[in-house]
Amino acid sequence: MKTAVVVFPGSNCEHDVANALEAIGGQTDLVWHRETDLSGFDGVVLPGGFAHGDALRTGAIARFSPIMDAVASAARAGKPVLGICNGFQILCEAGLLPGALIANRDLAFICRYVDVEITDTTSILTNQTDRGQVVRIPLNSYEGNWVDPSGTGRVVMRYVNDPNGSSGRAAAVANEVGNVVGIMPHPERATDPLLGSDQGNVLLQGFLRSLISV
Amino acid sequence: MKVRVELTRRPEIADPQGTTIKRALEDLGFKDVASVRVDKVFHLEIEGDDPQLIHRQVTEMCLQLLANPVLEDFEIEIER
Amino acid sequence: MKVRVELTRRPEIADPQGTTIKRALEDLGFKDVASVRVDKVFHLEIEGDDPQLIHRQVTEMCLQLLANPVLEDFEIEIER
Amino acid sequence: MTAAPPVHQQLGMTDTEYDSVIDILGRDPRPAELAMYSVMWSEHCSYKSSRKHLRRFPTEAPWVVVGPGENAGVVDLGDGWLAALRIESHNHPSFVEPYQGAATGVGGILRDVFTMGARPIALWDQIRFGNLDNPKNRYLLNGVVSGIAGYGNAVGVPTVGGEIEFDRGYDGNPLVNVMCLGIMQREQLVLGTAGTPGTIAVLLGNATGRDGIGGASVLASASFDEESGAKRPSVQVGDPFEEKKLIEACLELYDKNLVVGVQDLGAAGLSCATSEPAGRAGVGMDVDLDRVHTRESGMTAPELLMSESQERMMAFVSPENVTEVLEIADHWEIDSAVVGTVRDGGTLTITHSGEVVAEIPAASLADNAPLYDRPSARPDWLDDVRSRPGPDLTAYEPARLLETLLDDPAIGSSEWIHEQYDHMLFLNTVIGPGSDGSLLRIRGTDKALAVSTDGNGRLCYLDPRIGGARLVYEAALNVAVTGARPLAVVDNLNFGNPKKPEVMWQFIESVEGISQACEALGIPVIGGNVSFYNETDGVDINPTPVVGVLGLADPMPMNPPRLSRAEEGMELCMVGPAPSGSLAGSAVQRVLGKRNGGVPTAPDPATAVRVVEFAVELAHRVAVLHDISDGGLAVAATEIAIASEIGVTIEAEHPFCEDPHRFLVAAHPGTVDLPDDIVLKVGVFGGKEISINGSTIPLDHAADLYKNALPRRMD
Ligand SMILES: Nc1ncnc2c1ncn2[C@@H]1O[C@H](COP(=O)(O)OP(=O)(O)O)[C@@H](O)[C@H]1O
Ligand SMILES: [Mg+2]
Repeated sequence: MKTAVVVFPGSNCEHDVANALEAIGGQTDLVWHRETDLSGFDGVVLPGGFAHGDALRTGAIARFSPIMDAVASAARAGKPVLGICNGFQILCEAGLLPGALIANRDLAFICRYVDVEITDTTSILTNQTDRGQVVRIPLNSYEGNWVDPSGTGRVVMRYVNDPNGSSGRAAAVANEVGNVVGIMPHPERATDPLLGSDQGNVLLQGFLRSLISV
Repeated sequence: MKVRVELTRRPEIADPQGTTIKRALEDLGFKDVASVRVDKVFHLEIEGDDPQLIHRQVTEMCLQLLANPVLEDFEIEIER
Repeated sequence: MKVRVELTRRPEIADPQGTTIKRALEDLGFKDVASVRVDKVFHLEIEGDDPQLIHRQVTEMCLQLLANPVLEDFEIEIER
Repeated sequence: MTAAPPVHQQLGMTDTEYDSVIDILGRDPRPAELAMYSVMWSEHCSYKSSRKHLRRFPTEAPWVVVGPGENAGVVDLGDGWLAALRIESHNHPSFVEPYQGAATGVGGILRDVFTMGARPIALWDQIRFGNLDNPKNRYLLNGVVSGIAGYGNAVGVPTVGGEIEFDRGYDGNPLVNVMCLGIMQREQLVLGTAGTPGTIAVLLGNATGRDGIGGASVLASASFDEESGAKRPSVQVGDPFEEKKLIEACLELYDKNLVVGVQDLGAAGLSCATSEPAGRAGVGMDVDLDRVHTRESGMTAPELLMSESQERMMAFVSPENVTEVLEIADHWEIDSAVVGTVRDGGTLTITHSGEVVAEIPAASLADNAPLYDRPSARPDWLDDVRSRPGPDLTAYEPARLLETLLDDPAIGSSEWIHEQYDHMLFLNTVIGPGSDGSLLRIRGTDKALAVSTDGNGRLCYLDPRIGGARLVYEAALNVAVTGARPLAVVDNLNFGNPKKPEVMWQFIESVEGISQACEALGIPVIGGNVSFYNETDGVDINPTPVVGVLGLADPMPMNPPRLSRAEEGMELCMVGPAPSGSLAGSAVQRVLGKRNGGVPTAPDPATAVRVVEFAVELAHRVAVLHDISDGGLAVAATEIAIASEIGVTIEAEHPFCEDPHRFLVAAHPGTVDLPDDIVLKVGVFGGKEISINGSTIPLDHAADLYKNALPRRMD
């Protein structure tokens, strides 16, 4: 069971995610965005960061990276595809998730712990949690404000207190099937009590679990 | 040729920047400001001299990359 | 009244965003793009109907808040 | 209609300096040559007014690998690990354009660190403004913080701490200093040398434009006045995305051992990046400016040589490795160009459109730089200032004073600032912003690095020597309370106009104070930066030296002390000398609207060293340690109470006194033995109130004031 962590120019959370997944028994490879084949992997993570410097719109340019066709077919094949922060933004730009992410309501970058409530346990991220369960994980974004005029997005996690104006207080969104999930806060940053919280592990465990079930 | 592309944010999409700037203007004493919207403009220089062709090209650029249909509409203006 | 204010970045000031977008357009096969610059436009709605007065007000807004004289010049257009 | 001054004067060069250029060359300089000398001999690049005095700093210790003079200082952490540290000021650019000024400051300090071979792992910001009731200062604070966030977050290096201060003196001249820490394996260390003849110079990164032309000599080395607007066109724009790619590309070059040396392009751009490495290696170089990739057309040789376009690096590569280096640049999607070849003999020969535009002794730009011993004199106003009586606090209720202090934007929580910074990336931040020093673990080892950066303009105004020394002790103690032993110091000396004897005196005294404290603690100065001409319309800022202290915890405490770990029933003890009651330069004096005055308490080196060592040792076995600084014991204890969400009852003399090298310990009675000659019991935790000598304030009210001190002024 192996997970591809895709690295775009400007990504910066790739090692943090990989380390966090490995620490709970996952196997990961970093895959450069110019690659075109993900067939050897059981799941994909698009990590946080500032792909292409967020020029134009977050994720707008990354979405055209050669690797993205492979990400799309992995998603179609029902493999788990997880976008964290910038990864979430890329998935929206790529049309693999509905909606888009715009600037935070208060136009300021937000880096702090937030309480997030599980609203749907059938996604690749939330399958190890209970409905209503609250986890404390760090938010770290400027464009974390999710808008979804289509109204088709499935909110699987929502902020207890709205930090950024995200519609429906959405913190994590899934496609209908639930195998593609974008989450704005960083589960990988809450994986060690020494750093403040390990409540992100239950989410990453959910992701690893879902690798097997497909 | 010089081409100007303006993206206009869809009315149903929130505009945090516009809202913030409106508030800031009010704080500065500009009380008559009813609304502020902030949009993006691209100035492109493109080789070639066939306006139709260039218009088609730029439309493509907008559909593919420059504009996000969820958020904004685009308007192309060939300047010369 | 509707007023549009367009900010244009001074030519000598670097525009990393424009450069990155140009690169991206080239990668997408749009090879004829010679240059890309990203600018900002504000659409303001302002109470009142005296164009001169409004023009003066908006100029003030630009000097005080909207424009950054260090990086950009501004152009005001009263739409109606 | 007066004739324009001669070019060398327009470039900020004195007639004597111009003459020595003629002596060196034996002829009149060509335009490009004059441009190079003018930037390299600017105050900013040549340290001509400060060099003589910086020699006073102690710079040696067995663990120093690279001392002052290189791009960053480097120390040995054991087991093959090295740490690189550097601090840099971007005061003037940040006044002209706060966002870009601060952003490019971050970009520059990062390059200083990864030029050494290290991966940058953390940033700190040291920022000072006039009071926030002035909208201009709110605009500057906003711009600077957004600029640091905008660049630091995007480049992917966490900003894990800093310091902020407000004083009318910074109204026309804010201070923006940024510090960067990097780590590396010993083999990765690279120096700024051009290597041996035949070595190829490869320019990596951004295209060169007219950014910051003359920036080095004009922006950073001339005072501000009404016309500073005229200097605006040379504002530089940062590109964190380019820098991120540059970092990854350079680190790969180091991993694969493909470079002989590296030099970043900062102030003085290509002039510096060619002449300095050549000078250091005692070689010459042929440089072809036509090879330089440019952003704008028609740039002249002087412009190309003076441009301060950001995110550029010069790599020196043996011929056989050039292809691979260019491939790696390609992989990371950055531009690269072979621009020069290292030659025998010391001559730097620069050609442009086939013509020789400069032919000069490479070393002369650095080695023959002017050296000034400017006159210094103790300010005649100092005695009056020092004889001002301190505030009489008997007239005030302690709790009311505490409220005023907690509501002060410099003392209240820095959340509004540091929550705009990614301070968690890389998952090393064990203790981040909001307490004392920051503590960063080094993965795959038991080690952790602690850093604190401190300054205090008001104290240094009253006594630059005592002030300078106290900064070092405070930063050392901030590091010690996390369990780390102080290892090394970097300094950033922000002062006024060095042509004024009082300013020179303040400078020399500060250097003396910093040096004495470093000697007492046995820690060397491994690098620094000097920023002069911080004056507006003839008014100088308070002398504001800033220090950063790096400490090593080996091993890191299993469960390091935290402000949030105080519990019901814990005793609060103060470690250090009993407070004298002096309020000279204190926060209380300031928030009461009293003029800065009095004689600050001098540190006691022997006690300071003992206190620091004791803190390091305690950090491995107690729940809470907190150093006492602005607002004294009262504020320090309240910060613990707020973080731990529990009340505290304080019974102590002089709760607002800020005497040096003192800290607080919270522990359950009888669980730790504390030597009673330097320990005083001052309180106990419990309840939901903060009570100082019988005067009380509800905890949640205190927390509210503390958390909103900045937001209520900024939002
Ligand atoms: N400008 C800033 N940016 C980031 N963190 C800051 C800033 N100012 C203060 N802090 C953080 O707030 C805490 C207290 O700062 P300071 O009052 O300088 O502490 P001390 O008085 O112990 O030196 C420190 O952890 C520091 O890192
Ligand atoms: Mg402290």
